[in-house]
Amino acid sequence: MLQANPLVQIDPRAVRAEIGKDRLLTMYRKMLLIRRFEERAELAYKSKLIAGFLHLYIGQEAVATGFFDHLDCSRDATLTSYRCHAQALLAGEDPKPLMAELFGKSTGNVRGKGGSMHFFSKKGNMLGGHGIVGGQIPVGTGAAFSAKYKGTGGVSVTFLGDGASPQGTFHESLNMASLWKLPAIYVIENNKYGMGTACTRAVSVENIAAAKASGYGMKSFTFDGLDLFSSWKVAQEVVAIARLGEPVLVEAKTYRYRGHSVSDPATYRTKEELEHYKTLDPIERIKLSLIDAGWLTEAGAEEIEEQIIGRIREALEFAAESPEPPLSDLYTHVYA
Amino acid sequence: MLQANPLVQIDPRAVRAEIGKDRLLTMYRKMLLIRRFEERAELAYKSKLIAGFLHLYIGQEAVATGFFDHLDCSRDATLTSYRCHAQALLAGEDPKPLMAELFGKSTGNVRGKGGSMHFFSKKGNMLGGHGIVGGQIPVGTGAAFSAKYKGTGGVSVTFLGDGASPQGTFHESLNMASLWKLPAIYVIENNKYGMGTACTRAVSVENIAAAKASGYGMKSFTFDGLDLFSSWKVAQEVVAIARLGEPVLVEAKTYRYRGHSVSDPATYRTKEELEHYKTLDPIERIKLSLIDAGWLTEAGAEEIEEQIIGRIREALEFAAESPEPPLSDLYTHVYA
Amino acid sequence: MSAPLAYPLKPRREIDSQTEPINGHKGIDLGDGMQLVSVRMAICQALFEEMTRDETIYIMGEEVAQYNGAYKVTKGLLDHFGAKRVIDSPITESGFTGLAVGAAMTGLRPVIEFMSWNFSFVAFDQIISNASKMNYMTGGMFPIPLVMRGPSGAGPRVSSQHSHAVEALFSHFPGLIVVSPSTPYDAKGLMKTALRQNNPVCFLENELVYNLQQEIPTAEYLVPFGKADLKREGTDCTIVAISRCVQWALEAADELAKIGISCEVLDPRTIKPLDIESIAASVRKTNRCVVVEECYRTGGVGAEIAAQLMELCFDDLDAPVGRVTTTENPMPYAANLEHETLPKPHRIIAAVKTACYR
Amino acid sequence: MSAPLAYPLKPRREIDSQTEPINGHKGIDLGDGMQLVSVRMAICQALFEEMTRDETIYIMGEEVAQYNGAYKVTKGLLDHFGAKRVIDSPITESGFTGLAVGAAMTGLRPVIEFMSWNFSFVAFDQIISNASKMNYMTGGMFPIPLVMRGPSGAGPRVSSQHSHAVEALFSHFPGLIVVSPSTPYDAKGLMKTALRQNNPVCFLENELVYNLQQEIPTAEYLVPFGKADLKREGTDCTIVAISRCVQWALEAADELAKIGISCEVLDPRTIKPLDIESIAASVRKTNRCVVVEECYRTGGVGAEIAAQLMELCFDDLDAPVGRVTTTENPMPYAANLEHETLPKPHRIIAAVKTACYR
Ligand SMILES: Cc1ncc(C[n+]2csc(CCOP(=O)(O)OP(=O)(O)O)c2C)c(N)n1
Ligand SMILES: Cc1ncc(C[n+]2csc(CCOP(=O)(O)OP(=O)(O)O)c2C)c(N)n1
Ligand SMILES: [Mg+2]
Ligand SMILES: [Mg+2]
Repeated sequence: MLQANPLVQIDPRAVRAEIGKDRLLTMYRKMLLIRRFEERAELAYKSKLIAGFLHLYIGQEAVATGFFDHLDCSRDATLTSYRCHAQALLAGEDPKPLMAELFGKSTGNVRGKGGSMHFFSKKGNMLGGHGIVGGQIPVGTGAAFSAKYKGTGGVSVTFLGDGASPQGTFHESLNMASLWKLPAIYVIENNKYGMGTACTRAVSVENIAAAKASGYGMKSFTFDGLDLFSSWKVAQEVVAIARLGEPVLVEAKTYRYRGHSVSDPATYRTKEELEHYKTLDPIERIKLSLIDAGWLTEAGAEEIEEQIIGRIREALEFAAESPEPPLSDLYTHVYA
Repeated sequence: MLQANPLVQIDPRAVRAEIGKDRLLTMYRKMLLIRRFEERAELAYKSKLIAGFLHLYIGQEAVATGFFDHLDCSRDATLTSYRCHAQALLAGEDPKPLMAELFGKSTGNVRGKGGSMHFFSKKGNMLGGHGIVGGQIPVGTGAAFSAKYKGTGGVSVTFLGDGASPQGTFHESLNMASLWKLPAIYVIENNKYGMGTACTRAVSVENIAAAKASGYGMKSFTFDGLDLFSSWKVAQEVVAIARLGEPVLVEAKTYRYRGHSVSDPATYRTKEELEHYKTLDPIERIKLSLIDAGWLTEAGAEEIEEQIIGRIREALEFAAESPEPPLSDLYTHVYA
Repeated sequence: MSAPLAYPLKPRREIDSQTEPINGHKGIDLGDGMQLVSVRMAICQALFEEMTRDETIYIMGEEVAQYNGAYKVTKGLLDHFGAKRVIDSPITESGFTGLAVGAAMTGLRPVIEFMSWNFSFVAFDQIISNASKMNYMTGGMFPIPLVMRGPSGAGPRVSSQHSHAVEALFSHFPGLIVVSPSTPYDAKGLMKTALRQNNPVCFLENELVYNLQQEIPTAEYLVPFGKADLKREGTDCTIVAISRCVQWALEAADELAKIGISCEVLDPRTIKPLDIESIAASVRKTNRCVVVEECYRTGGVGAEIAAQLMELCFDDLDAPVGRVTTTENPMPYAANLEHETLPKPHRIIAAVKTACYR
Repeated sequence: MSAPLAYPLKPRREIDSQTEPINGHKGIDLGDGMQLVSVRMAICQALFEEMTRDETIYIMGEEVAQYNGAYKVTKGLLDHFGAKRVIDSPITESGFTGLAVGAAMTGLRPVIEFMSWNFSFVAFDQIISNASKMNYMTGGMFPIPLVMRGPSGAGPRVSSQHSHAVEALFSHFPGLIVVSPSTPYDAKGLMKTALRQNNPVCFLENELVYNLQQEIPTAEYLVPFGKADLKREGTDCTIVAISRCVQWALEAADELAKIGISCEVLDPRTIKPLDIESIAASVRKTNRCVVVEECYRTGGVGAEIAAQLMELCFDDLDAPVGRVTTTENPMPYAANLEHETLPKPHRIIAAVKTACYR
């Protein structure tokens, strides 16, 4: 059992050894892919190639990455808010259609109909990409219900923000999951803010998962979401619990380096705060740990970087060259 | 401080002494008035003088009665679900317009526009009478917000059913009340069922208030709702807490003797269960306690009974003789 | 348009509480391949047949299982299909609607019951933002086969928070199908169609129609979406009536016949898709139209039909399209006020007379 | 109907991010009793003036205080009125809407901001079951002085869950007032009226109109509910346009003038109550009408106006009432698809031509 006081405490070296070289390198690549994908998307937004809302996951990559590593996307479902790029990539979607989606092209992940907030993956069981705060929580509960109904052994992992946790759907979902013993995992990604509102001004308790879980007779875990090892270790435990048919509530203490969306200057927080969290960059730390373990060299890191940049460049080209959807698409898919 | 384990424990004789003869007799009269009002309404319903839904509070009278005894209806607000007859009487409404409302007459409490589910009291600050399960909970929170905003020193007491507690509005309200330190009291009347669904099949924890309160950093109390002394004592404490600007969550373990509404045969529960709870009748127990204290004689009880029956009879006559609303009332009050 | 009056609404026998079968889905066998059922039984039968055929269908809602449904529409389903597939839910409409959306995205075909459609307002966001848009916003990746059902319209004397008819409300939103059956035959056939297609369906029943009885075939049949049904033939005025209002329209038509006004009564059966062609065809014959519905007047179904008829029958209409609706006030409790609020026969008669300049 | 073009929409100066005052409520003084304001500033000014006048007004919503509003409409209000009256709420629309209903019942006059009206769907039950019915179902005992405001209609490229125009949706329900201003002058005057009456008001702003600028009086004025405003005079066709669509209608009218079609542009300003008399008077002159709105077509405001015009102007209409609306699909993200979905000038021009048989 993990020790929690209030954060789950892990031994990074032991966890690193448990993960092993290949798996850790894979996760590192994935986090970097997410980061670079979003950084380039941000630039493309500023060049007006992308429009609407663009919410970046930069800084939070370790949370989803640690969880997805324990999931079997052929039967485990995932979903999240509008801050959804990472999940789609982790669920196995190629950067090309995702970038094309941001560009509003016919080759996009959802044919140019959703944009940044609505990434999905059919093959990877990633159920979105949801724009209404709290709206995805019962949907994720439904995926867990399905898994139990069909006896697939699958679980669902529903990600939500700290700001979403006061929303009624959260409470309704926890009650159903607990009542019916659904294999449902709820991960609160507490990045300290819901838009410009500090979590402490919106949620009346500090440790959300710890405080709420007992209200539903559920287990809870709280961890350092900037640390991939903690994320991975907690995910390992909670996925196992959920597979046995028990819902779990999890809180990741994390941070977003960007504003709420690309158009938010984030003047509600101090430079010092941001700088402090930047020293804890989840990707940088894993890189150092890989080097420390002798599993990666600076040159190797450079090579990975280039490969990833190459993939993103291809994605940008693909997106730029793809055609807009035909106007005939307007009415397709209104009904199935 | 009250001791709770899991129910608040009180010394009935001590509480009786604290309440005193006059106050206890007054509460006894009120409970009996509520009971007889509803029994006669039930008969009138069966004679088709009343229609629509009719949800009776019979069995639960001690809960609201104990609470109202500590309230100053000129500044303290109350509200509840459709099971609202008792609250309107306790807030000071006369049985006549209330019965006329049930009859759908122009002299009714709300001019024949609401019926059984929508009793209100302007002078008594009783804010309804709400038909949507959970719908009244934020409204009660608003009344507490008002009291604080205006600095009246008032509190709000929002009653809700066990079945309403999973509804999202409950959770949203508790968070706001706790965050903003509103003088709000929430009383869950756990009568073991939401319609035909046993509470255990709808709510994933047994002691709702105790389990949920800590999720909001709130105090909670659970008590025997069939016992007026417990109700009164808990109300005394929580009203004092709320007046100091802190929300409280309360659960009354109670029971309704009738079906969910007059048209529900209540086949989902056993005769034995019903009989058991009937031996704990809150009104009967207070009568015995009054007699035991020497504050009431059988003859005195008879006299009270007759007075109350008299008032109800007058109310029935008033209702029967009152005219239907004029058709011109159809469009009045659509807008203020 | 199907042939009128194929199955009479005045059946040879009457079902009452004595003769009503224990299992809600079983009709009373009349021989000749016919059975007698109420609307309630017809819906239950459709659920029963489709749940038997398709294991991915489950039904969830408040009181649907052990209590057999607040209005007994799901009677016997728990006994037959078990607690895995017939599930009592907590009173969290938003929660179980969203749960159904998630289940629909992952291979199930949920049926949810709103004990009354009034309570769907609590779940409004899940219906609009999630169910109605999912297929579109995923470019067809995640269709939502979901049936949301329950009574809509005013129950008897249940006043303002419990009396909404929601046809107009939900048909405003692309992505939703809106079904409003008025007879046992239609209710069964439409429900079966609903359970075999892949869109979110608002299946709007009516408490005061549940007991309406009809002789219907025992053999399987479906009723397609988007096909109006002729409930009565006539020549002077087309009455388009929805759900419970069909009975009121037929009553009004009987009365009007006595003063020489012959009314055609059309039941669109599905409000979205709406069979405006059949309505227009009838209006081209009668040159007059009155729409009768339980929605409010402003932005009701009648407004939409009037607007479309203006486009399709501009030169055929001899009078403005009449609209008989719930009056523009929340439903009051008093009996006389409720009576005036509803689109009852006396108001239909007056509107048809106006349309006929009589 | 007020005089057309009393205050030109092409002001003498332009406010930009440099010149925009720190306090959202302050206009740029132009002398002569006139000031230059944007729609955003006009609304803020109305809030500021009324909050100054009436201590029972508070404003609550997500980001309205410290962030000055997601769209900066409440800029400066926290600084001036303090945290007691300008309150950031958690993301619980149902909760704070219900809270406002309770506050309104107990002597306050709440203003709540939906960061976007799309999020009001989460609060739908509180708006419909509580706010809209309370005064009626209490026989007038508890009126609800409540202003619910925020942007409605499609933001730029924000796709399906964020792009609803809710005029038709909320005007369906008796008990609600629905306001849709299109200019700074109207926005200020209508907001002040909203804050002085005792009904729940859905005050529907539009993100893409917030920056529209106009010279308006510095002296206090109110704009009454239920009075349409003539935005352009014309003789051949009446265009009824709502909110953002007013600008598109004016653009279309300019184009149409070039081919000899003279359009009258009417802005109803409040959708409920609706000034159908002014619309009908205009149609009696032009004999043609096109309604332009951002709601969906089915059951949109256009349907209601068409149905009412049929009743009032049956013999005056030379063509069916045209409806230019958001097309019948959830809003797609792609730029070209979004463009086709919205009721933009090219579609208005086409509809007017059709109405004029050109
Ligand atoms: C119901 C609803 N209300 C408001 C919004 C506007 N909004 C979008 S994101 C957001 C903040 C959410 O914060 P949090 O849940 O902490 O997630 P984060 O953005 O930090 O990942 C708000 C208020 C919305 N999309 N839906
Ligand atoms: C949102 C909503 N859903 C469903 C209903 C139907 N309904 C009315 S009362 C009730 C049960 C409520 O139970 P509980 O909260 O325990 O209160 P009690 O009746 O026991 O006092 C239900 C399901 C409703 N009125 N509103
Ligand atoms: Mg956050
Ligand atoms: Mg109960």
